[in-house]
Amino acid sequence: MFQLSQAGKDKILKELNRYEAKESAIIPALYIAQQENGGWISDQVIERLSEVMSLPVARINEVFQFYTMFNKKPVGRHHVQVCCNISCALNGGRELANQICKELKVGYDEVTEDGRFSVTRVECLGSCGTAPMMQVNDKYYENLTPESAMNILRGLK
Amino acid sequence: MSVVQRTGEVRKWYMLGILGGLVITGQHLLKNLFQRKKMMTINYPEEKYEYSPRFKGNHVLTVKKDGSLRCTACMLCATNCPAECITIVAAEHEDPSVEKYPIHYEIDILRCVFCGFCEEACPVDAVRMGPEWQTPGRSGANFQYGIDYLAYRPQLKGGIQTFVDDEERHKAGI
Amino acid sequence: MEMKLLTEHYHKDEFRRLDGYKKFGGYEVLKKALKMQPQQIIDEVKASGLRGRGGAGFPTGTKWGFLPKNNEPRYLLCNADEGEPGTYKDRLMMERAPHQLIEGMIIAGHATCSKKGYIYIRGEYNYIILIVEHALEEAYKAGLLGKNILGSGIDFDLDVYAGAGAYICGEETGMISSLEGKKGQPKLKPPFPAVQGYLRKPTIVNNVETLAAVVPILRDGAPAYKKIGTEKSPGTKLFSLSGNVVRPGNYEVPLGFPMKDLIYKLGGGLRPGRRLKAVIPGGSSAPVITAAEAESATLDYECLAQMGTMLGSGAVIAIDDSQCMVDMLAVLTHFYHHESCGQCTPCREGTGWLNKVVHSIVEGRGRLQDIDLLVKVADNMKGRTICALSDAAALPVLSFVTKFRDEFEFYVREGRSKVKGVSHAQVHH
Amino acid sequence: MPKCTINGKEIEVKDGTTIIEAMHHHDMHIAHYCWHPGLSVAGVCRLCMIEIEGMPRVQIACNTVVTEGMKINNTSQKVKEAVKWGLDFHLINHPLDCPICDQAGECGLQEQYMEYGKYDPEMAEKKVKKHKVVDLGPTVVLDSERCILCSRCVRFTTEVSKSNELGIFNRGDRSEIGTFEEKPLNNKYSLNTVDICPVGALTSKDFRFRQRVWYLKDAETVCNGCSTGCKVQTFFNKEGLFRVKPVYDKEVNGYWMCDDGRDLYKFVNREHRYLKASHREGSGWTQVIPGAAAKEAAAAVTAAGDKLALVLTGQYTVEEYEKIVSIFSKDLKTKKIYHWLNNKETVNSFDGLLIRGDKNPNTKGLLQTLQKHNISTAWSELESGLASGAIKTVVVAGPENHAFFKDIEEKVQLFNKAGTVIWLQAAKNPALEKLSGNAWIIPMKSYVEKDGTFINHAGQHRKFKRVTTVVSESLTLGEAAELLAGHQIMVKPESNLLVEADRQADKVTVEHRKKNEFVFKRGAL
Repeated sequence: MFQLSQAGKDKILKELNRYEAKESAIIPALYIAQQENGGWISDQVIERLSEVMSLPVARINEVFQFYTMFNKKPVGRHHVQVCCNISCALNGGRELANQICKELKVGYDEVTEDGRFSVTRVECLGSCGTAPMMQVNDKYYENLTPESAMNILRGLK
Repeated sequence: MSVVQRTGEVRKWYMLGILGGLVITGQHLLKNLFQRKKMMTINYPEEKYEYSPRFKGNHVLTVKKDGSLRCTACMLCATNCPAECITIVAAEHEDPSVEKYPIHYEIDILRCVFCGFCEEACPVDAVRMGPEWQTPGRSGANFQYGIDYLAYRPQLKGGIQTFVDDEERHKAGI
Repeated sequence: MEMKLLTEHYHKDEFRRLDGYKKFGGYEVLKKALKMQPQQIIDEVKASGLRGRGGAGFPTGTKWGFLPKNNEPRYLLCNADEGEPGTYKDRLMMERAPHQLIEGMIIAGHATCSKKGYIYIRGEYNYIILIVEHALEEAYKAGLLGKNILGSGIDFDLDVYAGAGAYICGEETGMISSLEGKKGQPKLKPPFPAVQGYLRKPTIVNNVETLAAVVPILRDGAPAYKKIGTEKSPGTKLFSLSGNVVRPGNYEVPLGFPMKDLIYKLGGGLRPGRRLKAVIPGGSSAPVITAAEAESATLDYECLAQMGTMLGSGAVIAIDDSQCMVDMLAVLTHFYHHESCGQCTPCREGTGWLNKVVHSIVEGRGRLQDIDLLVKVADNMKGRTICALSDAAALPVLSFVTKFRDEFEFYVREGRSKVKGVSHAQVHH
Repeated sequence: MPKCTINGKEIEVKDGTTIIEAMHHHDMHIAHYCWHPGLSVAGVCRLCMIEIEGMPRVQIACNTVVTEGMKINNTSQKVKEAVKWGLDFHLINHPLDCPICDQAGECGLQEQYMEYGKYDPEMAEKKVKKHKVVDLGPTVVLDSERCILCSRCVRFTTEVSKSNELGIFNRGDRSEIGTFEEKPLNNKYSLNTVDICPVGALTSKDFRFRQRVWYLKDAETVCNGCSTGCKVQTFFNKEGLFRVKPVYDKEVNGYWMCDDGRDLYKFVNREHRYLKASHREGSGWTQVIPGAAAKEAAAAVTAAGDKLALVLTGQYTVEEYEKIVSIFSKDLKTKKIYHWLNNKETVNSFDGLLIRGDKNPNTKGLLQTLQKHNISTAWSELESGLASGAIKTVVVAGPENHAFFKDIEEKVQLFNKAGTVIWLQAAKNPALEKLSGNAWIIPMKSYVEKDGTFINHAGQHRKFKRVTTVVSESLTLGEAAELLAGHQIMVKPESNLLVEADRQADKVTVEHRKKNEFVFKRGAL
């Protein structure tokens, strides 16, 4: 059963007063909840948020399902997102993604057995000049080759 | 059809016609007596005539691979039926991929005019008209064919499957 | 060559901080602007001919002039949801000079008489959000934001809002929806945001670069700004060069700059042994142009419009001759299919349809009539929806298919790429 | 008041009217799915395309306000092409399971396809798979594949019922309507979402799979569920009534009605009705034909003299009240006419939209009639009369819709004190078996079987026409009053089953014939 921590609740209440519209706090609140729930958002999280924010659960769920940065499934400790959009694709982004999957022995949108990694292909992350690139959790890694990418990933525990 | 009534003198020459008819009958009688193989008639009901498999006789409800009815109870056959001889009661199936199925499907075969519209209207090839045509029965109730008779009567040997496999089509997303 | 109006001090680390920014003349223009009347600023911006740098190229001064003349509270939103594939200029600007943006926003806020502004940054730019938030803190401490800015009696509050990963939030009404805490679905126009935007109040939405460009305009005056660039497209612009070039990066050049100079001189040309095949001149939504067209193209709104494409956000993507256009189109259709918000039917279903058809070609199941079908579907998606995403999805398809039809036909007939000689099915999952 | 020209016809409209509203008011046809006059504008189906002179691109009619001198056209080739493709985009991922879809026959997609269809399918790819048969709540089932995401139902729950259960989740062509697990679609107005769904995505659990719509005829009447008096449409055939839908009425119910009102067709059907009158004398019940029973009972009534009392519920029409009250007060000379009010506590409650606490459609009408005849009585008088023996014969016009009369059993015990009870009742109620002494139960006609007027809470006269005949031998309250007073009556030929087709000016039938030939053929009674 997911429960928001007191600090998280306080943060959400702060966000509720930060913007003119109460609903504006949904996205920040989802970020806070996602962090507390280990990188993804379950139905229970939505319910808790609905209680804390006193907003209809359908409105929160709508927002949650719409944005790609909220994970609908559990992710690894290091959520590897490889850009496969045009500039990266021109520089081998997709091959890089395939290579990472092969080396980590996972499929896309799956978590490795030890729970360390999950790999997903994403759309443009605004790093087109330094393609190919990947984002691990919040951090950008740019100008990658399959080897350098794997070196970085091996360094992450 | 109308009866031609001849008038005048010609009416008196009926005897000629009768005699001519008797000659033909006699010819057939003799032929049949001596050449039994060329006889036009058969000894029904001991012998039965083989109809073409496409003959539109009694209805058959086809079944899926697992033996359940193909019919989805869309009622298009009942809507299309000019004799209004089909009664269907639909119900919700537990399996959401089937969704709707008939719990009651009845054809009043005595009202049926064997036009084949039901067969044509059916979108899932669930009702067909088979080669059987003999419909003897002792009381009126015997002519209300229900699902048990239409789909699983002994002659059908566990039901007839059609060639279209809609489940595979469904999986393929067509 | 490069003309560094905005990016002059970007290479200096101290420029990111308030004291460093002030050292190079930062917030001097603000002091000047706060003494001006709002209408004066609007007139100045109008006179400079500044056009929106986000993609549509709408004249900024005119946009500000649309605000109704009443006392309703107004909002100034900065669109930093940089999602257009190929574009990464806003990221650079916020990373290197957050105070430039803040200064521009305060001036714009004064010009539009708004008391509250938001910077909507895409959620993926996590570290940028931290930089901007830090800069805002500095500005508040220095009295540059909040009540009574620098003793002028003008109030302006600025806040950051983080998006959460949706391309459509880069569309102004989509961004407003997102800021209101809804799904980022664009809103019907009319009413336009300038009349009823954020929380149904008059709202101005501008790109990061547009707002930052207000600073040099007021510093040097509109006539000086207008001298730069071409007559109809004055000023400088940041171009994000990416793709198969040796030195990709952001280059600030005056508008009207020849495209071939950008690619060959600034970008260092293509990799050895490669020839240019095509260029997408304004982010993935802009129709592609061939190498021959790119030779004569200049980077301004008019020339590119004449060529049937657009300047867009200024993301120049160079594609060399080792790339298969069918494969690239499949990347783009997948992107638009993934990003369609699902509101209007032609876009919701059309992007999916285009994606499926292109992928069936890539996987070798294509039929020759599919190529015409792509054109037909794309044609009927254009201009039929609330926002421009369906146009953005349709235009690349139309241009790729018409300009590189031989590659598509080859792929359909042979089941493999004309350029690479293999099927790309594996690369796409 | 700007003037505009639509398809060559000049029209003057109010300020701020959108083109689609203007066309709607002037009965001009325009294809649309997401626009609904009772909801906000969404502008997402992109089907209401129009061409405005001077504009290069086609525009949507639902979000374009009419301006002076606008020249609008929705019949040009350009518009038709746009609608054709718009419709095709709707259909490429639509499952086309019309045979098992309840909406078939009244489906927006089918109707528009007849006019704007491409008839040349080009979609050769796999369709998007979504959830089917999703249980949204106690009343509604969702089929996401059929959904065209017009968002009408979502807007209904946010704007009208304000219950916010529904949402559109995910994005792009993966979007689906849905509820959140813990909060199903469960409000008093949930079935309106089924009505406004232009396709078969939302289906009513009650009506699901029971009939194909082309087997049904429809006719308008007034809901007798509460004192709001919503204008409704009943759907029926020879087997009985199958569903009730709201009809637009500006003054009373707008476009909506409540879920309780939709259940009111049930007690009208034969299986819930008294088909024969029952008479109890001594121990057992005997079945009699209604008219004969009333004549028999007349002897008891006329003999009662001043020991006769009449109890009325607020569920009959004004005309019936007028008849029965005047007969009882003039011919039978009794002033003992009482009003049986079922729920005194909640009678004035109101939920803010439609549902009122007074569950009788015609309380006002009854009170007005009694006032007109100068009858003012209190319920306590009846009780004391029964106790003291001043009342020996009671005629009870029982509640038609007895779901809200929780106290029937109690009242039966009360009236049993009189010795002779003549209970006039349409729907079966087990409590009536407890009637003792000399008792008659005489079947009445229900509200769909008679013409009449209800006066609703606001004093509006809600006239309605007979819809159909379910129990042909049953009586109206007026007929029963005549017979009980010993008068002879002629049964009017209208209530004869055989001439059914002649009445109602065949308006419904002709409309149906235009819409679907099968209704004409099969729906005739």
